[in-house]
Amino acid sequence: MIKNKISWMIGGEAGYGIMAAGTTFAKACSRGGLHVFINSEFPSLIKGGHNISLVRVDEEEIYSHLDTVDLLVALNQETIDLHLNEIVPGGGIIYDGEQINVTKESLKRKDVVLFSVPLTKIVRELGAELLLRNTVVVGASMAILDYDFGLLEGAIRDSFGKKKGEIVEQNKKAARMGYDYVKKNICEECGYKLEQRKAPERMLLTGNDAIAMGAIKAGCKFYAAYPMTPVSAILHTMAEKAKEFNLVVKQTEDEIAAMNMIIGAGFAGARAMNATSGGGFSLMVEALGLAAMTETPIVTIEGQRPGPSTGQPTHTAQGDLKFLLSAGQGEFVRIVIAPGDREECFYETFNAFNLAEKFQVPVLILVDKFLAEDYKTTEFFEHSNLQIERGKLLSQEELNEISDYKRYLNTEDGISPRVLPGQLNGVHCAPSTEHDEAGFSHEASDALMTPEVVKMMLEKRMRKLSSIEKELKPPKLYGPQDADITLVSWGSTKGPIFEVMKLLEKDGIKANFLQILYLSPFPSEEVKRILSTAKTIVDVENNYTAQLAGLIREKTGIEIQHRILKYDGRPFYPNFIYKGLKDIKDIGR
Amino acid sequence: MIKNKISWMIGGEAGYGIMAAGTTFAKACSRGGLHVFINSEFPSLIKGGHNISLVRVDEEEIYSHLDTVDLLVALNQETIDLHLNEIVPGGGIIYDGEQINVTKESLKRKDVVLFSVPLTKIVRELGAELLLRNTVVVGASMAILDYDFGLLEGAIRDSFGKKKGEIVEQNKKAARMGYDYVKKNICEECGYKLEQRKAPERMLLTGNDAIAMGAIKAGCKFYAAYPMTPVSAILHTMAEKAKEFNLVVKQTEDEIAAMNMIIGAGFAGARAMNATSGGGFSLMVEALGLAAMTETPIVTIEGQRPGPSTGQPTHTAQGDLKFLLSAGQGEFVRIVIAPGDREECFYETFNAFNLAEKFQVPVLILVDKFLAEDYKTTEFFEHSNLQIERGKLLSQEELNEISDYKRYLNTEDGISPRVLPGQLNGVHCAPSTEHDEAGFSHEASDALMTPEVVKMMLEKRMRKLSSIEKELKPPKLYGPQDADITLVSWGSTKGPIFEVMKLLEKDGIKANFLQILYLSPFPSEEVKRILSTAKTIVDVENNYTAQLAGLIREKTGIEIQHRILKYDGRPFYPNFIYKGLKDIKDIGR
Amino acid sequence: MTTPLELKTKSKIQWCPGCGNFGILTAIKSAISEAGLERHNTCIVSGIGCSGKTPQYVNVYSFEGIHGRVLPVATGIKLANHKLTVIGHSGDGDGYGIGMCHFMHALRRNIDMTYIVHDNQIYGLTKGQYSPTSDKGFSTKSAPEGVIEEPVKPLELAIAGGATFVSRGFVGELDHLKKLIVQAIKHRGFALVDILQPCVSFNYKNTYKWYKERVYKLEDLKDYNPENKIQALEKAFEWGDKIPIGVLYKETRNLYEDYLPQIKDIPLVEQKIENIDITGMMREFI
Amino acid sequence: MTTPLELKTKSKIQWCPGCGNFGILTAIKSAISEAGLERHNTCIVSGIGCSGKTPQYVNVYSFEGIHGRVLPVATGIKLANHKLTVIGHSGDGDGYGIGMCHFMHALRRNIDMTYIVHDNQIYGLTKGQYSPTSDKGFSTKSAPEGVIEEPVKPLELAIAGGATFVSRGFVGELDHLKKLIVQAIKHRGFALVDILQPCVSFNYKNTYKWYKERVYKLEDLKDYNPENKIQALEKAFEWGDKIPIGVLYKETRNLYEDYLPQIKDIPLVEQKIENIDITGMMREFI
Ligand SMILES: Cc1ncc(C[n+]2csc(CCOP(=O)(O)OP(=O)(O)O)c2C)c(N)n1
Ligand SMILES: Cc1ncc(C[n+]2csc(CCOP(=O)(O)OP(=O)(O)O)c2C)c(N)n1
Ligand code: SF4
Ligand code: SF4
Ligand SMILES: [Mg+2]
Ligand SMILES: [Mg+2]
Repeated sequence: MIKNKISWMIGGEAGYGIMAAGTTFAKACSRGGLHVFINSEFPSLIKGGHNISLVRVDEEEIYSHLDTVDLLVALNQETIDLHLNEIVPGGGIIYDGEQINVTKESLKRKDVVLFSVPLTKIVRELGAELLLRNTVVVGASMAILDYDFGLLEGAIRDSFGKKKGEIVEQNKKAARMGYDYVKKNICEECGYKLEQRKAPERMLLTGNDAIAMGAIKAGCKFYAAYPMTPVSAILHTMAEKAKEFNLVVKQTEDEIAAMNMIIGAGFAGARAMNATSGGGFSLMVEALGLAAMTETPIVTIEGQRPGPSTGQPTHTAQGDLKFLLSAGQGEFVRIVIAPGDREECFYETFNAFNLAEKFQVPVLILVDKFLAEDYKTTEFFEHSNLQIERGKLLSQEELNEISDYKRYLNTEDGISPRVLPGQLNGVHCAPSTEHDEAGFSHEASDALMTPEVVKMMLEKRMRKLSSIEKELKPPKLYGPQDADITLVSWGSTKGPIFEVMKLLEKDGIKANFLQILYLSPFPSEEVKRILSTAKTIVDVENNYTAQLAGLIREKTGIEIQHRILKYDGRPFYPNFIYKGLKDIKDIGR
Repeated sequence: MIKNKISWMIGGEAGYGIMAAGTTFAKACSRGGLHVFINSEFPSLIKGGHNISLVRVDEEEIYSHLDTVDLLVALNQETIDLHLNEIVPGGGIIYDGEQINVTKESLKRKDVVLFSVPLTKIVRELGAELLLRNTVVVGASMAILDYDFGLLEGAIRDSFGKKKGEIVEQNKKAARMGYDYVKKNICEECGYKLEQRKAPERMLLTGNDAIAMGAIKAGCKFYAAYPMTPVSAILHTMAEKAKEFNLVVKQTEDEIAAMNMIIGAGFAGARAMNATSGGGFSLMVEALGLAAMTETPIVTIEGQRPGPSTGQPTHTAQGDLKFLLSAGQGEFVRIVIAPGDREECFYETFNAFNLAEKFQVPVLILVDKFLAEDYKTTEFFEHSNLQIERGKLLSQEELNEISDYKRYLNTEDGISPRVLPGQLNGVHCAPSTEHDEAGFSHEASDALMTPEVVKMMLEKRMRKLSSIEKELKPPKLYGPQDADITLVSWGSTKGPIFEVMKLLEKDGIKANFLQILYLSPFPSEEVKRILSTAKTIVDVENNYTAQLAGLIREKTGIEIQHRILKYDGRPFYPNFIYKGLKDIKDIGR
Repeated sequence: MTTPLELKTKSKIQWCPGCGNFGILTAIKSAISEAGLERHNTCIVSGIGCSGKTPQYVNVYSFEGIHGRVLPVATGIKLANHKLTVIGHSGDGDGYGIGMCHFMHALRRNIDMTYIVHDNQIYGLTKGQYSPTSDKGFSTKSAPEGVIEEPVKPLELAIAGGATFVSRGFVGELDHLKKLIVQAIKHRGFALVDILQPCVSFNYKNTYKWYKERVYKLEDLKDYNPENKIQALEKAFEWGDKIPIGVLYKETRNLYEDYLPQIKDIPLVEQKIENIDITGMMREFI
Repeated sequence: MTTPLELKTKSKIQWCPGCGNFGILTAIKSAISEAGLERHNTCIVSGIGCSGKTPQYVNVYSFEGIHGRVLPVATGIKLANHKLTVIGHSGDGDGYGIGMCHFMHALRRNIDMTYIVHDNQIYGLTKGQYSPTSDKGFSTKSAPEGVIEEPVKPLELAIAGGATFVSRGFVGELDHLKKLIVQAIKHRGFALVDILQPCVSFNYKNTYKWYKERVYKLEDLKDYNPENKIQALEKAFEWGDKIPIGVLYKETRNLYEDYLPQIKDIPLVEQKIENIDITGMMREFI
C-alpha cells in the first residue's frame, strides 16, 4: 500500500473543467497538510482541445511533477490513448465505463487497475450539466485514495465560494455521490491511502499569484497591461483586488500603451508594473529604453512561452533570456531577475520595486508558463518585516534646500536625487533625447551637448551597474560545496532540479546546484569562483541554444561542456534530467 | 606647399546650406580624379543648430576623416569657436570679415592664416538670398586651393540639375565671384594646391546610396518604411527610383506596419525590404520572429545612432549589435551582416536578398550613421556578374509532380521547398503558431502536435544555421598574417582602422585587422583560429560595453584584454585609435 | 471556381461548440464559392485570437500573422500580387484594439481587399477580458466592476475614416451574411464586414438571443440609401435596442492600386528581376 | 498662477526661423498663465518631432517620450496623480500616424487632459516626408509623384471616436488660439486642439498665406451649435476653400476618473505604501 505519495492525473477536452477538478483535488490534499504540486497543460483554445491536470501529492515537500502517473482519470478516450504509457505498473485508470469502452486487453496493459465509475449517469441523476462529471470523479478519486471527505467538501465550498450557494451544494452532492459509488460498489480499500497530517496551514498558489501579491505588498498602485498567456492571471488578480487595495488597473489598447503608461505613472511617482509574454514584450522594447534614458523606475514581468512568434501559446520554455538582456537600442542598465519558485516570485517582485526606485532603472522579472501557472503548496510569506525603500527621493524640505536642482546630477554612484511632479522647486524635463545634468537636450548646440557631456551622461547611467552589483545578494549554491556534479540553471528549472538532487542523494552521488537568480547585472565573480573549482558542470535549460551557458562563457570564460536541454514546449521532468546526467559519461555511478 | 592633400571644413547654422556646400566641393574634387571623404554632423533639427561638413581630399585612397582641419570655412562665429583647436599650425580660416570680427590676436593663434571674403556683400551684389553664401565660399575655397574652376562649375551644374536653370546659373555666378575675389584681392597662389589627376570616373556616395542601389539591383520590388534618421535617405532614393525601376514604395503608418507589410510581400513572392534605426527596429521585433516562424524571406536595414531611446538622433554609434543578435522571443535563425564600407553596403545588400530567399530567413543589415550618411569616392560597382538566386522556389512544373505538398517539409538542410500564392496545387497556411510540416498548427491536439513534432520543427529551422555557415565567406584578415597587433572590429570602423594601418605601417609596426562581416551565424572557428595565434589583440568599437568582444568571448572563449572604445556619439578619428594603441603598454614603438 | 466542400481543410476545428465562428466559417466558404474565386488565387490573412484560426480551416492560401497585424500583412500581399483576392480575418481585439492604427490608415488607402471582423465584444482566446467593443458596464475578469470606457464604434469610425464599403452582418442571419461577404469581395476597394459573433464561452451578455432581439436589416428599410454619408453615420451610431445589419455605406473611389503605374501591367511578383541595369543610376553619383 | 515670462526655460529655441511652432509656444505659455495654472502642478508630455521639443521650452514639469506615445504617457501620469494638469503636445505624424491607436482609444476614455497637435501636414524633424494629414497630390521626398492616400481627418475622427471637446486653431490667429487652449484646459475631459502650424522649411504648399486665405472662425457663424454632433461632423469634413477654426464639438460626459473610487479621495502617488497588509489575501489561497 502506497501512503501519502501519489501522482494523479485528470484529462479530457478543454471545457470539461479539467483545471478546476485539478485544483479542487489539490486543495483538499493541501488542506490535509500534504504537499501538492499541480502541472497543467492546455492548448490555446477554450473548448475542444486536450487538457490535463497532473497533481502530485506527498508528505515531504515536492518541487515539481513527475513523468509517471499512479492514477489516471480519463474523461474521454483520448486521455487514455495519450497517457497510458505514463501509468506505472499497478497504477489505475478511473473512467466512465458506460461511455468509454476499454479492457486490459484492449489496452495491452495487464498491470493496470480499471475503476469504472458511471459519471454520466450520476450527473444525469443529479439533473446537472455534463460539466459536473469533473466533481463526481474527484469524489470518486478521493474514495479510492481513502481520503477524508470533509476536506474535499471544504475545498469545494471555498473554491466556488464566490458563486451561488446552489452551485456549491450541487458540487458537494456530486462529489459525495462519486465518493459513495466507489466505496459501495468498487472497493472499500483500494490499495491507496492519503492521510491527513498535522502541518501549518499552507497556500496553494501559482507564480502569478505570488507575483501579484508581491506587487501589492510593495505598494504597486498602477497596473496597466494587455492580456497575454501565461500571465493574464496577474491582470485578473490585480483587477479583482483593485478595490480592496486601492489600485488603478488599466487594460490597455496594446502593450506599447501598457509600457508607456507605467512609465508615465512611474515618472509621476506611483509604483507601477505590467506583465506580458514575449510577443507583447517585443512591443515594449522601445519604451524600455525610454525608462532607462529618463531614469524612470518600472517593473515588468515577462512570462515565457515557446517561440518564435506566436509559437505555442499555452506551453512553456526558457527561450527569452538573451532577448531580455539586450532588448533595446543603445546601452543601458536593466535589472533582470529570474525567480525559481513561488517564494522568489513574491520576494523578488517586492524587491524589484525597491530596486527600481533605488537605482531608477527598469526591472524585468522573467518567469515562464511552468512557474507562472502551475500550483504548489507554499508556506505563508514572511511579509511583516519587508521594508519599502524609495531611494533618493527628495522630500519637499530637502528640495527647498537646493538652489539649482538638477534631475540628472552626475553623482558617484550614478544615481541622481529624484523629485516628483507636484513638488515645488523641482520643475524639470525628463527627455528621451540625450541631455545634460539639468535635463536639457540642447540638441542644436554642439557647444552645450559636447562629446564630453554625452560621454559623461552615459557613464553616469552605466555606473549604476556597479552600484547595483554591490546591493544584490550573491547567487545561491544549494547542496555541498565539494560536489561531483554541479548543476547550473536559472528560473523555473529549480523545482525539477531540487527533485533530481533528491534522486542523486539516494544514489549516493554528491551534487550541488548553482541557481542564477540575477541575470543582469551578472554576478561574474561569484559564478567564476564557484565554477572554476567545480568538477563536472552541467547546464540545464528549457531552451535550444543553452542561453545561460553562453552568458556564463561570455562573462567568465568558462565553457560548460555538458548540457541538458529541452525545447519541446514542456517543462522538465526530474527523470529527464536524471537520465541526462547518467548519460554524461564521466559521472560516476 | 601641400599638394593634393587637404582637410577642408565648412561650418555654420543649420539652414545655411552646409551639407550642400560640402558635397559640391567634394564632387568637384572627385571629378578631378581625387579621392574624397565627407563627414558631416548635424543636430536633429532643421535650422538653428550647428552643422559642419568636413571634406578630406587626397590623391591616395582615403577611408575616413581626420581630426585636423587645414582650411576652416566659418559661416558664423560659433564655427570658429568650436573648431579653432582642430586647425593645424599654418592652417587657414575663410570667413566674412565684414560680418565676423576676428584677428589672430583675438583667436590667440598666430599660426593661422585669415582669409576674409565679403560673402554677404557678394551675395547682395548678386541680388540673391543669403543662403548663397555657401556657394560663394566654395568658389573662394577653390581659388585658395588653386583648383580648376571648370570642375567646380560642372559639379554645380549637376548638383542643381533638377532645379531650374536659373538657380544653376546663379550658383555658378556666385562661385565665380568667390573664386575671382580671392584671386584678385587675396592671393594668386595661397600655399595650397589641388590638381586634377588622371583617374577613372568614380562615384561619390553614401552607404545609404549603396544600399538602395544594391537592393534595386537585387530585384527588391517592394519597399515599405517609416522615416527615421539615419536611413530615411533610402526611402527617398527608393521613392525617387520607383518609376524607373517599377518599385512599389510605401511610407507606412509606423514601423510595425512596415515590417508586417514586407513580410506579406515576401510571402507573396516579391523581394521586399525596409530600413529603420533602433527605435523603429524595436517596433519590428515582434514581426521579425513572425518572418522566422513562417520562414518568409525579408531584408531589414538597421542604421544605428546613439541610444538609449531617442538618444542622439543625428550622431553615430555601434550600440545595437547585441540587440539585433537576440531580438525576438524564442530561438530562431537570422543572418546579421555589418558592412564596413560602401562596397560592402552594395554587395552585401544584394547578397542579403539571395541569402534571405535561399535560407528563407530574415536578414538584417547593420550600419550606422557614419557609414550610412557619409560620402566617399567609390569605384563603380561590378554588377554585371551578380546572380539572382532564389533558392528552393518550386516552379509550377515541379509543384505538379508533388502529390501532397508540405510547405514545411523536414529536410536535411532545414530548408523546405517553397511555393507562392497563385501557384496551383500548393495551397497551404503559413502560421505564426508552431505547426507541423504541412503548416497545420493543430493547437488543440496533443495527439498531432506532440512534443516530438514540436522538437522536430524547431530543429529543422535551427538546422539552417549550419547550412548558412557553409555558404558564408570566412571573415577577412587584412594585413600580414604574422602581425604584432591584431585589430578586431566590425562595421563602419573599417575606414578609420584602414587609416590607422597606414599610420602604423609608417611607424614600422606590423598590424593586421580582422573584420567580422557576418555577425550571425558567427564564424566561431575562423575567429578562434586567427585570434588564438595573434600576439596583441585590440578590440575597437564605437560603444561602451565592447559588444563584439563579448560575443567573441562567448563564441570562442577568447577574452580580448585591450579595447579602444568610443561612445560620445562621434565616429572614430584614426588618431584616436592610433593614440589608444600607443597607450597599450605592451606595444613596441 | 470552387465548392464549399473543397474549401474544407484537414484540420480539426478547435472552436467551442456553439461558437459563432462556425457560422462565419460556413459563410466565408459559401461566399468564396459564390463569388467564383479560385483556391490558388485567394489568400486569407488573419491575426491571433479565436478568429485567427480561420486560415487553418479554409483551403486557400493563407497566412496567420501576429496579433493585430492583419492589415499590414494583407497590404503587403496585395501590393506584391494584386491578382490575388485578399481577405482579412480579424477579431474585435485584434482589429479594433491593438490593430486600430492599421485599421484607420487602411480605410483611407482603399486597397482592394475584404476585411472581416469577428466581433464578439470580448477577448475569447485569452479567456474573457473585455474588448474595445464591449458594452459599457459589462463585467469581465479584467474589469470585475464593469467596463468604464465608451465602446469603439467600428462602423462609425470606418465611415468617418474614409472606407468605401462598410457593412455589418450577424451569424444568426447566415444567408444575409454570406451575401454581404460576396458583395464585400466584389466591391472594388476596401470593404469592411463587421460580424456580430456570439462567444458562448465568455460573453454571457451579448448572446445569440440578445443580438436576435435587436438586429434588423437595412434592406428592409424603404428609403435607406447607403451612399448618403451623414445618414450612414447616424445609422452607424445606432446601438442598443436596435442594431442595423446590412450595407451601411458604399462609395466609389479610386483604388490605391490605380495610382501605381508600376503594377498596371503585371504584378510585382511576376516582374523579371534578373539583370536589372543600374549603370545609369551609378552614373548619377559621379 | 504664473506669468508667461516665468514659463521660459534656459534652453535655446531650436526651431527654424519663422516656424509656426513659435506661435504655439507663445499661445501655450499665455494659456497656462491665463488658466491660472501653477508651474509645479502642470505637466507637459510630448513625443518626438519638431513639436516634441516643446517641453524643453516651457518651464513646467515635463516628459519628452518617444515617437507617437504622448497619450499613454500622459494617461499614466494623470491616473497616478490626477491633481496635475496634464497637457500633451504631439505632431501630425506623432499623433495621427504612428500614434493613431492611442488617439482613438483616448477619445473614448475621456480622461481629463488637453491634447495639442502641431499639425503642419508634414514630417518636419525628419526633413520633409508626407504626413497622414498631407493633402492628396502633395509631393514630398517620400512621394515624388504626390501623395496617393486620402488624408486623415483628425477632427472628424475625434468626434466619431467619442471626444468631448474638439477644436482647431491656427497660429496665424494667436489670440484666438490662446483662448482655445484655455478652454481646452478648462474643459472637463479629453480636449483636442488641432493647430494649423505652417512648416516653413518643408511644407511649401500649406503656408501661412494658404491657411490665412481659408480659415474662418466658427464663432462668427450665427447659428453654429458645437453640441450638435452631426453638424459638427459636417464641419469637420470641411477642408479646402474654407477651413473652420474654433470649437467644433463639445459634450459633457463623465470622466474616466469619475469611475475610479480608488482615487476619489487622494491621488495614487499620495497613498501610503508602507505596511500594506496582505494577510487576508494570503489566506484566500489556503
Ligand atoms: C502582442 C500580443 N499581445 C497579446 C496576445 C494575446 N492575445 C491573443 S488573442 C488576444 C485577444 C483576442 O481577442 P479578439 O481579437 O477579440 O479575438 P477573439 O479571440 O475574441 O476572436 C490576445 C490578447 C498576443 N498573441 N500578442
Ligand atoms: C519609432 C520611431 N520612428 C521614427 C522616428 C523618426 N521620427 C522622428 S520625428 C518623426 C516625424 C515627425 O513628424 P511630426 O510628428 O508631424 O512632427 P513635426 O516634426 O512635423 O512637428 C519621425 C518619423 C522616431 N523618432 N521613432
Ligand atoms: S472562446 Fe468564444 S469566440 Fe472563442 S471559440 Fe469559444 S465561443 Fe468561440
Ligand atoms: S522643420 Fe518645419 S516644423 Fe520643424 S522647426 Fe522647421 S519650420 Fe518648424
Ligand atoms: Mg473578440
Ligand atoms: Mg508634422
